[in-house]
Amino acid sequence: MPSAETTFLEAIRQALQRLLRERSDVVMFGQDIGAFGGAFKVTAGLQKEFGADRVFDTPISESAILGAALGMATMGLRPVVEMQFSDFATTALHQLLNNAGTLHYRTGVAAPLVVRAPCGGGFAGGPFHSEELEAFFCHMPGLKVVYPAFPADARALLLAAALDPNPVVFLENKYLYRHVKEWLPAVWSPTTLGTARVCRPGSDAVVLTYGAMVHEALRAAELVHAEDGGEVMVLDLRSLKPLDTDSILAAVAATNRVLIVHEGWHTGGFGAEIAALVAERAFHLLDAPIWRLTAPDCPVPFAQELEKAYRPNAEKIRDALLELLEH
Amino acid sequence: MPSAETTFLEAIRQALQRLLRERSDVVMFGQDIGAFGGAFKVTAGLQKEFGADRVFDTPISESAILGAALGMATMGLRPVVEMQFSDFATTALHQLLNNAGTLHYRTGVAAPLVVRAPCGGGFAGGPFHSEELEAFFCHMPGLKVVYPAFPADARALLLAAALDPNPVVFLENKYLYRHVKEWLPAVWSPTTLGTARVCRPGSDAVVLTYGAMVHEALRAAELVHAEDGGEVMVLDLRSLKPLDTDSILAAVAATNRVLIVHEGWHTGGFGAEIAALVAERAFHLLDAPIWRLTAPDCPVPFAQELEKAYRPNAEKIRDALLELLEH
Amino acid sequence: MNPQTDISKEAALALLRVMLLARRIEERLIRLYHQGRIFGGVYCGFGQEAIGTATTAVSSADDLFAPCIRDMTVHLGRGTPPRDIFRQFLGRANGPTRGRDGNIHYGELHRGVFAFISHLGAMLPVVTGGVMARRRLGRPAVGFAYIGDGGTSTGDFHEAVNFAAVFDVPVIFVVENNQFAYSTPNAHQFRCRSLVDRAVGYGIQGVTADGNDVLGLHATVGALVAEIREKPRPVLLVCETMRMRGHGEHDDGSYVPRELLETWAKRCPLLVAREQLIAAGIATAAELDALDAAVQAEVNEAYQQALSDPLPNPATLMEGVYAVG
Amino acid sequence: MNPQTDISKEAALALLRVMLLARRIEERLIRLYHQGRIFGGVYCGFGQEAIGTATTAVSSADDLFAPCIRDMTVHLGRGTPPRDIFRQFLGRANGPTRGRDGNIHYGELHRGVFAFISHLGAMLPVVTGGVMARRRLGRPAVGFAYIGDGGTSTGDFHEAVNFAAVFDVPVIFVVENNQFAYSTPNAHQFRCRSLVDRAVGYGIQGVTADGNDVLGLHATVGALVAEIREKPRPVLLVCETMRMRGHGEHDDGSYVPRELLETWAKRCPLLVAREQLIAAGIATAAELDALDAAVQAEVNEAYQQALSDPLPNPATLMEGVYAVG
Ligand SMILES: Cc1ncc(C[n+]2csc(CCOP(=O)(O)OP(=O)(O)O)c2C)c(N)n1
Ligand SMILES: Cc1ncc(C[n+]2csc(CCOP(=O)(O)OP(=O)(O)O)c2C)c(N)n1
Ligand SMILES: [Mg+2]
Ligand SMILES: [Mg+2]
Repeated sequence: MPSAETTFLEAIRQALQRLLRERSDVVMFGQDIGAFGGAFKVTAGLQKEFGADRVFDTPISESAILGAALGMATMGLRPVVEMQFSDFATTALHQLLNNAGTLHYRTGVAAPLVVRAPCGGGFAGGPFHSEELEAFFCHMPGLKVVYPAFPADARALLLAAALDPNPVVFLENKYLYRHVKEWLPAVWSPTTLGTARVCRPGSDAVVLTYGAMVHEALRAAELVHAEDGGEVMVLDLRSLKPLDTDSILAAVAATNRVLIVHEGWHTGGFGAEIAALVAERAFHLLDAPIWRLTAPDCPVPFAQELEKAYRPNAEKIRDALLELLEH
Repeated sequence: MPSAETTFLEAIRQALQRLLRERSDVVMFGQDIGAFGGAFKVTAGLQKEFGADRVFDTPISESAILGAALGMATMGLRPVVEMQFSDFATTALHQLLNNAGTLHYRTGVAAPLVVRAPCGGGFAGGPFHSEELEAFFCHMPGLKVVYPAFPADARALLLAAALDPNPVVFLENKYLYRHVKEWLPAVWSPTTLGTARVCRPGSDAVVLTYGAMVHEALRAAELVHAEDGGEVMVLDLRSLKPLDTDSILAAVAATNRVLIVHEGWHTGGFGAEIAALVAERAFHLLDAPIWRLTAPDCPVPFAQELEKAYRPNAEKIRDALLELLEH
Repeated sequence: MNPQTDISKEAALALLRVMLLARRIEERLIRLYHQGRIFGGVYCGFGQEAIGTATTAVSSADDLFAPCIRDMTVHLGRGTPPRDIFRQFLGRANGPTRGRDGNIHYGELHRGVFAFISHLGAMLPVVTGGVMARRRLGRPAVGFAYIGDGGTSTGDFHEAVNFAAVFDVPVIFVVENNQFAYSTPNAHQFRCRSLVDRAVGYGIQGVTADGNDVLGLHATVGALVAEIREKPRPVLLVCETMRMRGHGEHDDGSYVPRELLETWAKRCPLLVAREQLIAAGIATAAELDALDAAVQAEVNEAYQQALSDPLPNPATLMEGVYAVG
Repeated sequence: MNPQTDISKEAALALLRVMLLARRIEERLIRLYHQGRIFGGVYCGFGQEAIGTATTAVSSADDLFAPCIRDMTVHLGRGTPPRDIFRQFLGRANGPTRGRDGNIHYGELHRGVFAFISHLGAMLPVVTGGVMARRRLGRPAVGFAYIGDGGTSTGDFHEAVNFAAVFDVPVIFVVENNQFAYSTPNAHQFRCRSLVDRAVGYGIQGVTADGNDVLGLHATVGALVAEIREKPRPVLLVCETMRMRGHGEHDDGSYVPRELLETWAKRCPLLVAREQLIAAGIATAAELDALDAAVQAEVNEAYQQALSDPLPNPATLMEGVYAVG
């Protein structure tokens, strides 16, 4: 029975639902995620189906949410908590960096918890509802960081994240929630964290990217192909920590030209880590400098005209690729 | 009248003292910085000299400290606040990222404030008193980040930081406080933020580094020279944001081999940004891959045996340089 | 003595005018939002207009304000023209944030108003520090920091109030208890009988007020401000009120019990003020209707003017990230 | 009825034993520190031994603890052997944190004790969540979360207490008011009369206790725990006490008024307990001296044994950053 296409948001909800159904150790909490279903309705219906003791609302206390999740995780539960917007996690990063991220190293106690963090811009959210904070999360020892781009991946990676014995930050690009759909199989299993995926083959250059920018890169690759026949590979990293270095290096070997694209700030963005990795491990394979196309170093602006200039998109990626292919 | 050598710590105190003397708009506050003189005694004597209304203690409330400093800065004062350890700033990064860092962009109001943050390890401080967080601070739009390695620079850069119209994070490597001394001139003026300094010339390779690692790199360069005659340049970045890209590119042009060294974590460390910059802008000048020598991705361990393995030092840098020179 | 109506006609009408302005502007914004002509969100202060109105009315030029989500009347009370508010919501290049930030995230420091950042509680220490600075510089400022019932659960709320208490900073922490934080009712946000019970834990005065009675608030807050301007110390002022729309215009607020809304609708601050003024013989119904009509016309004109204001030039994207000088 | 001395001889001696163990261990640690044989810091609980002792004594196997800086008696009360404490301070490979963390930053979860992280307040929500989880899993746990007077100024303190209150989590938030936070006295930390005044603002019970009277605490906390184990809800327990040494051993604490220390020295919890036990006829001076001698011998032996324990192998640096499985 082929089902209709499923949105990115609905795919995440399916993973949450499955977790609640199959694992009695899973609990979910956060601001307004209960009866209301969350600011984006990702948890819609879950409290009704599983009860208010498994899916519940909290006060506006990010540090308490993350700290309590850590405590629960050490006691045999698998909390999956939501930050209403990832931006607000910045009020409590010490709970992730210092408390959750170091626990196993210090004490040998595992902390299987997932922090779901809606992120990213493109919808006039302004400086405080659009941030891309993966660079912060990836710099924290002991955390894993997952950033899917497709519904099927989101569903399968969220399952894997929740079954992982470590704290995992699961980044949900809000732009994808309702913009991206695909047909999803009825039978599915977790995807191993730390595996990238070639979304489009190519031999002339590779775009290393993740999240919403995967879709922009795919469109850009089409544009490049239409314009001058170039074959651009698009590698969706899917998981940033662990990072699939093998796939990255293979992609560089196959293309010799690298463009890194992300929606976060330039300086110290996660793209810098990818570039540094390539510059260290695949230097001899490069025919051109490693380029990054990112948001500039400014707060995410509100007005559409400004945000359009701020955010990378297919056209900007195409332009960069055309130039890179000439290099 | 030639004075004795001055420690890094005392140099910072001189800058604070001069600021309080010459600028009635400067105020200082933080935990225990008043009569007690701060956890490291950097502010010793200042409350006595300038009074408790200019140098004062606060409750243990990092967010209130940073937020209040921002409010004061908008009203014509120049607050210079202390985080007792930079590690504790992680309880309130939203005040820097979202509030201080975006204020001028959003409203055109300047926020001249300095956050002094003692950082770094090497003295059995363990995971929560040794952190290197420059990668976080540098990723925040609207902030400047200064990280001196020598007493004279610390003194002159702190003056510049306090006179800058923007929020500046001033990182004080605790290892340097009492380990590093030099003769300081009686007459001195601010050093422009964003200027690196060649601490040692060389033509075979360059170490791009900052903070305590500058001293390790200098020793390593000596060791390399003694062992095989190689001439290694050491570039002290001094300011990470703004970053002196011209000096970095010139150093790469002069040496063609790059080793980046820092004490912070590897993945997404500030070294990645430097590597990415070089890989993009100086690719054609490179004779070898760009290497990073950093702390590994684990919490800063307490035991000396472990911390020694964790922290980069002159010997590890020498080994890396010898290998790089062969490449 | 009736402090509520112990007010000049002029002052009373000025209060009503600010509330009417806010209501009429928000009505327009709501329409624009549902017409798809405003991007991002629209968050309204329907039902809470009295609070910003009364608190700004008793303030002085040097005072500092940190308004929160629903405090358009703080901006209006401090003199922001309606046109600038439309510019802000429409993302115009000459609005208060020049299109760099949107909707409720604005403030004009030359009017003593800090621009709100979304992180609830984060502005509370900022206004506290601002007042400390002004006083050091010889200006006897008082601060007004607004926070929702939900916002009181943030660590920042606690740190800021304690900080102000320790340093005897004259800030009125105005808790607008509108019963809900997004979909979350008081019962899931705190367990104390009333948020005013927090005051004693900071060693400061706590005052509860009817947040929908602008004249009553005017009297209460006026007295408080006079006191703390002289004898500096913070106060926790809890205003009981009700959010009369969804959290934002994207939210129908259907989780709010209907009866609750109906009860509070009768306590609409505009209605309450109107009835008080008429009953006290301060103004006639006809006068108030005329005021409303004038306000409506002013709002219409401001909106039309804002429509002709320029959108930001994308080439200016990077301007102003850093201050220069 | 005298609740203080309404205790069996065995139980009373067990309390004294834990306090003596902590004191003798810390005395040794202090000497080691000043001999340069301990790297990093040493932070002592001199004068505060009664609090961890009494609270653990009334606890059950399932209960959870988040000790803070000066709570060695929590560890000892929950069964951590002295040898493991020396291993921790000496950074041995087989200590509680295997040399990965040092001094007071340890805890053994199989004894219900979370390892402290330095960020004050950060452990409070952790123990709250831990208790929620245990109770969900059918174990009637109660939590004990310790925090200093200074630590109450953190946002985390506020968020955690409010969170526990909203969810009726039975956690005793034990404020150890030892009058100073590093060099900062209460007067620069908060303005309330007593920190117990914070309780009402969370809608929870607040209790003040003499933090230096282990028998009194034992009775008070025993009753509290019994109550909240049955009828789950948090409690704020403020123990008045005094830090009898510097903040750490690097600090001579010379900013503390001498008379204050002298007054409190007479209220040393070991002394108080000794006098109470003798006065109530529960034990003789000779018995207590013998206990102390036995404790001292045990501590000496534990230290000697720990000296022979292995240092971490640098090759294991990266082991355990991630859990596998
Ligand atoms: C620190 C933080 N966490 C979460 C949010 C998301 N958020 C925005 S408004 C809101 C509810 C606010 O409720 P309240 O403080 O009562 O104000 P009201 O909307 O009722 O005026 C939430 C949870 C935020 N803005 N800041
Ligand atoms: C969030 C945070 N800020 C600052 C510090 C640095 N610090 C460590 S202990 C201390 C004083 C603690 O005082 P208190 O809570 O009263 O505990 P006590 O030392 O008196 O037992 C400070 C400021 C910290 N550990 N955590
Ligand atoms: Mg509310
Ligand atoms: Mg204390």
